[in-house]
Amino acid sequence: MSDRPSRIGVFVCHCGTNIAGKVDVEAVARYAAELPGVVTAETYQYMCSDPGQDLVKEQIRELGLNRVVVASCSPLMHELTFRRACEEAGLNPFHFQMANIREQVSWVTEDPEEATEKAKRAVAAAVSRVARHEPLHVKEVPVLPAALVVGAGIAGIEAALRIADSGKKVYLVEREPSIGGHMAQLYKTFPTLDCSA
Amino acid sequence: MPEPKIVAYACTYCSYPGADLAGTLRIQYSPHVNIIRVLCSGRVSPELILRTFREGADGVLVLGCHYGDCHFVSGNHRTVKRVAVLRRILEYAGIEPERLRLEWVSASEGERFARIVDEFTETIRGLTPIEQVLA
Amino acid sequence: MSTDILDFVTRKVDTKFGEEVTPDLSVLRTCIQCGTCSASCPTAYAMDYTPRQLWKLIQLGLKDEVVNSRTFWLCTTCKACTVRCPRGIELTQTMLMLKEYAVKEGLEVPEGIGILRETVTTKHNISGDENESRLIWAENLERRPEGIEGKKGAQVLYFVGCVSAFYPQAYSIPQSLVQILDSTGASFTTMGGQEWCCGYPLYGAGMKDAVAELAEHNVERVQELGPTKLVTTCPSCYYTWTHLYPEFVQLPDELEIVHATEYLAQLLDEGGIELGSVERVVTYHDPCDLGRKSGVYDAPRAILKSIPGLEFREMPNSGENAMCCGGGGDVEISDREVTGQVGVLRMQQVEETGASAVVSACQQCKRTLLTGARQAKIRIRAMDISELVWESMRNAESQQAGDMKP
Amino acid sequence: MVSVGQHENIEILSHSEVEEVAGFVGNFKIKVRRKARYVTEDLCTGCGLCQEKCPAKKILSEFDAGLGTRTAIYLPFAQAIPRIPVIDRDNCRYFEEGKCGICAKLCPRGAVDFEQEDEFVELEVGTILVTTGFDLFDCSRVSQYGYGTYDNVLSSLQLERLLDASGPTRGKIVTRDGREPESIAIVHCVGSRDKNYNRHCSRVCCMYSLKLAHLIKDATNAEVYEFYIDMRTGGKGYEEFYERLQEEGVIFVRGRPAEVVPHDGRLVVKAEDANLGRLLQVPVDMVILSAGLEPRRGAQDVAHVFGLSRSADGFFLERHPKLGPVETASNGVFIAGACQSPKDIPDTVAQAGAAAAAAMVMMDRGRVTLEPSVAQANVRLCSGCGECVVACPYSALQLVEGHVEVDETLCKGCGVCVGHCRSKAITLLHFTDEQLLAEMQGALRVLEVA
Repeated sequence: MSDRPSRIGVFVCHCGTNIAGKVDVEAVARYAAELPGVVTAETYQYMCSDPGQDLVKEQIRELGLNRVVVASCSPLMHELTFRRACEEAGLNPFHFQMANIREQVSWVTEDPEEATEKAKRAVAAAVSRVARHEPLHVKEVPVLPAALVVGAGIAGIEAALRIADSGKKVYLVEREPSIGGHMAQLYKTFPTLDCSA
Repeated sequence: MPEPKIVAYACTYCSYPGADLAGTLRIQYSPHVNIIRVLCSGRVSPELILRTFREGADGVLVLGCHYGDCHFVSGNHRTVKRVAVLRRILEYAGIEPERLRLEWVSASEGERFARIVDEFTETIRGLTPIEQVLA
Repeated sequence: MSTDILDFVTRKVDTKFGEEVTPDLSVLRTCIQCGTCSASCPTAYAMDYTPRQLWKLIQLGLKDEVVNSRTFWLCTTCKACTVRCPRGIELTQTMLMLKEYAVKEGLEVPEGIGILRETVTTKHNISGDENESRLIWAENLERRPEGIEGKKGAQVLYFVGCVSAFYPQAYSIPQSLVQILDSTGASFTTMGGQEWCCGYPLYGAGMKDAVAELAEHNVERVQELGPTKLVTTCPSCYYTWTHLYPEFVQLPDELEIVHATEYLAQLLDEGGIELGSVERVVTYHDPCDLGRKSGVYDAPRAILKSIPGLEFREMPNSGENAMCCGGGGDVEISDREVTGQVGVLRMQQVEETGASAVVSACQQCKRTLLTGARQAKIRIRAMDISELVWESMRNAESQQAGDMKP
Repeated sequence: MVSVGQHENIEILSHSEVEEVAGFVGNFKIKVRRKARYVTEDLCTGCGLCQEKCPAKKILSEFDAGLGTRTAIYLPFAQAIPRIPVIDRDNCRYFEEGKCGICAKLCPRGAVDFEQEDEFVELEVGTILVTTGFDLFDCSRVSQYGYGTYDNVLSSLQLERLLDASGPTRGKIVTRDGREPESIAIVHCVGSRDKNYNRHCSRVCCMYSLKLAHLIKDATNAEVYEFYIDMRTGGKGYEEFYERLQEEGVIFVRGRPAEVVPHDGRLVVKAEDANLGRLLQVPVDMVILSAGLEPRRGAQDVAHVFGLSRSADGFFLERHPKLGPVETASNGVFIAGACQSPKDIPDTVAQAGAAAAAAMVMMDRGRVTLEPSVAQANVRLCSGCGECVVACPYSALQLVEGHVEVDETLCKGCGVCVGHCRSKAITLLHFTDEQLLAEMQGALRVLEVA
């Protein structure tokens, strides 16, 4: 647990009209500003864009934020983007939390008011959680310079050749007695109408 | 009657992307569900579920990968047993067991995710708000 | 016509009609106009719009074209289109709903269809004969089985059906089955004059609402008699009892409903009947109501394969791909000529197998195919599987008698 | 193909299957089953003598799609790589009857070894590429087209084999009784775009059907009919090729055939020409069914071994359709080709290149970061019950002196142990009880505010 009190910044993304077309992002930001520990809450057109990320970094530095919440798309899409931004501004990347108000709110909710309420809940959840985030450090592991390619049809052969050409070891595993896959059975192939083997 | 409060714990490799897909496909569903991401449905401890009810959730959904499809091999097998036992405990405590539901949603099942949420919301609407039950 | 087109261009598509005439308009909207339905349809050649075109008209909300078309009145409800539709559209059901719509809205319907309701609801059968004379076929039996009519407590109730009861061409079907039942010592009976039309012809003519009364009557009679098994030789009666009645009435829990082919196949399996040699080459025509619509394909084939001396040859169009005889869906009432022509086509397919007889498991198929054979001057017998089984059983008897002689 | 066989950095393990994948991105440990070939690879020179003398000659050749025959000890096809035959146990007289063994007697190198057993090899790799391809739809499932019933109803793959100069007819298109067909129908969308089989469009059939029509025109004087629902020719030069086929005189019918029936020694294709609204019965000598592509049988098992998900159509699921088309939910495992979705050769090659590049980026960097969310045990709280040890799917936990210990290199952070621990002795970093409770409370409290 961090010993300093939380100074949380909330950044609500319009995503063009993807979010703002349904969710009242300004209302969400005003609401977020009132949540415990929140120092600032702002909205921006495209939070994932360079100026959007710059805004986050700037606020971290200027306001001394120690926690960041971005309310935008799915974390599966941009969590890494914003973790990196936090890190660049000197914050531990795990002092960040994302609220998914696009895939799980604006795109799936008919009524704008209900969508706005749901977005507020998502932001409140993220704010509440991020206050309890602890600094973590990613582990790095070495990557062996060898690849396993499973299936030696067109795709497997092509991928194996490319990787092997770059000087790495490739194990090409094929279930059948010969490589070639379906391709070997084809006579002439489109569009060049030449033989396939 | 106030709108139902529902919390869905969704695993990160199947159900959470399944919920995202519902969005990508623009499938509209009931807005009363709050999705919380966990790495695997096996992470959802009995205590977490009970606490969720105590904090005022009218219903709890636990969403994981289909059998055999669990990214964490057999994490979801554990969840099945746990939820079954918990439902019995809930019933014993005078809380309708249908407030807790375990469902499998894969990353490609956006439609299924939305349908489950809608159905579950309807079920919960038919029950007394949990605050009155626990009061 | 051209003004219609202009009208359509400026008009918003009215989906109300489409919603009323198909089980799920959103599914019908997924039609990709591939024409599999039309090419699968035995009567499409006689339709003004092919089935495929009809779906497009419904999609566009062009109600007048649809309801004034004779397409759906020529649907034999054989379901070939539905099982093959790549989009899984309930096409046969839509055809039926179009008939229902036309009847309900009081639109012009083919002449015979108008009379049908009157006949069935007042006379309780499709022929208009006195219902009391339902067992007329039993009069020619060598021995009229005891308790053939209304015997309480009989285990098996044979539901004869209108066509077998009133159309001489089909008399031999109930005659055969009753003699089979009698010779196996089964405890059986019929409802006699108390049997009412099952209601299928009304259902097929868009008057599903009128089926309820018939269903209630027939089920009440069943409850009075208390059988555990109801056997039909008519696949349409079978379909109606198994698929439609549950919508209207509560069937007795203990009642098992089987088609004669299933009953006979089971008897054979249990060694309950002995078959004698029938030296003949036959093919089998799957009735639509028994095959595609009820999923009974194996029982009749199992019977045919167990008759000694019989050579069974499949037609290319068999099983799920069987072609309708043309006699379904009340098309015979709407346009007798179309039924006749389809019957001829089917008999030509029979002829290509080199069989000397076509066996079916439906009195209507038998009638249609017989008529087709006559029209096309094809010298091939059309017979019901019950008749063939009875023939085979008698042969067994006489062969045994022959063996006994010194 | 040849360059693969000769590449110094590629080791081909044919007739082999991956049984187990352990470890994690950067350092996967792979267990491969090398199925017994009954021919010692190091000794065989590929001379082919064994194959020549094998007495079992009537086995239908898989490579020729059942149109040709092969022996029991066989090379799948002339250019096979590796050029080492394999014995098909189920059809070999030695295995069936315990005698014969002619191949073993004749082999100048003594390479035939009936005693050979499956072997296992262990590999260590940094990345994995799954390129397991597709299965061709089994046309006999669409019974109304008569594949498997009528001699001259062939699958598209069978026609490929007929066309091949080294195929069963030496490149001649002939009916089963040896006649040159006067007319041929090609039926599109067999097993594709059909709720009864596969809903998806197989994407390659329109173009390969056009190609086949062209090759038929080249090789015969036959009239060619193409029955299609929609002609899908998206791609560079594809529409132009369609136009060329139209010019060549192929007859295009927009209508999906209802059935194929024999008549007068020929086959009749029944369809509605949907443009005309007219019912057609086209007599032909040969029907070619353009079979669709479907997920491989066993795709479920492959998915399980490599930790992949599958989309509703059964093909492997990419991490994101636009942003991660070759990545998967499993870090370090990539997919390419028709195992991801049906695609043609140019697209397959492109995707394979992309997957190779993605894997190479990882290997070139030489390091990969892992999420720090792993389990941590609190020795003081642990009761030593061992429930978590049993529950852990990765064997990352063990009891040491009555207390649980976490091996962080094995832990993948699923948190099953946390869900299982009754004494709250295990914490999952970044998904702690406190954090999840706080998130849940945040989500619920607001409801009251609102």
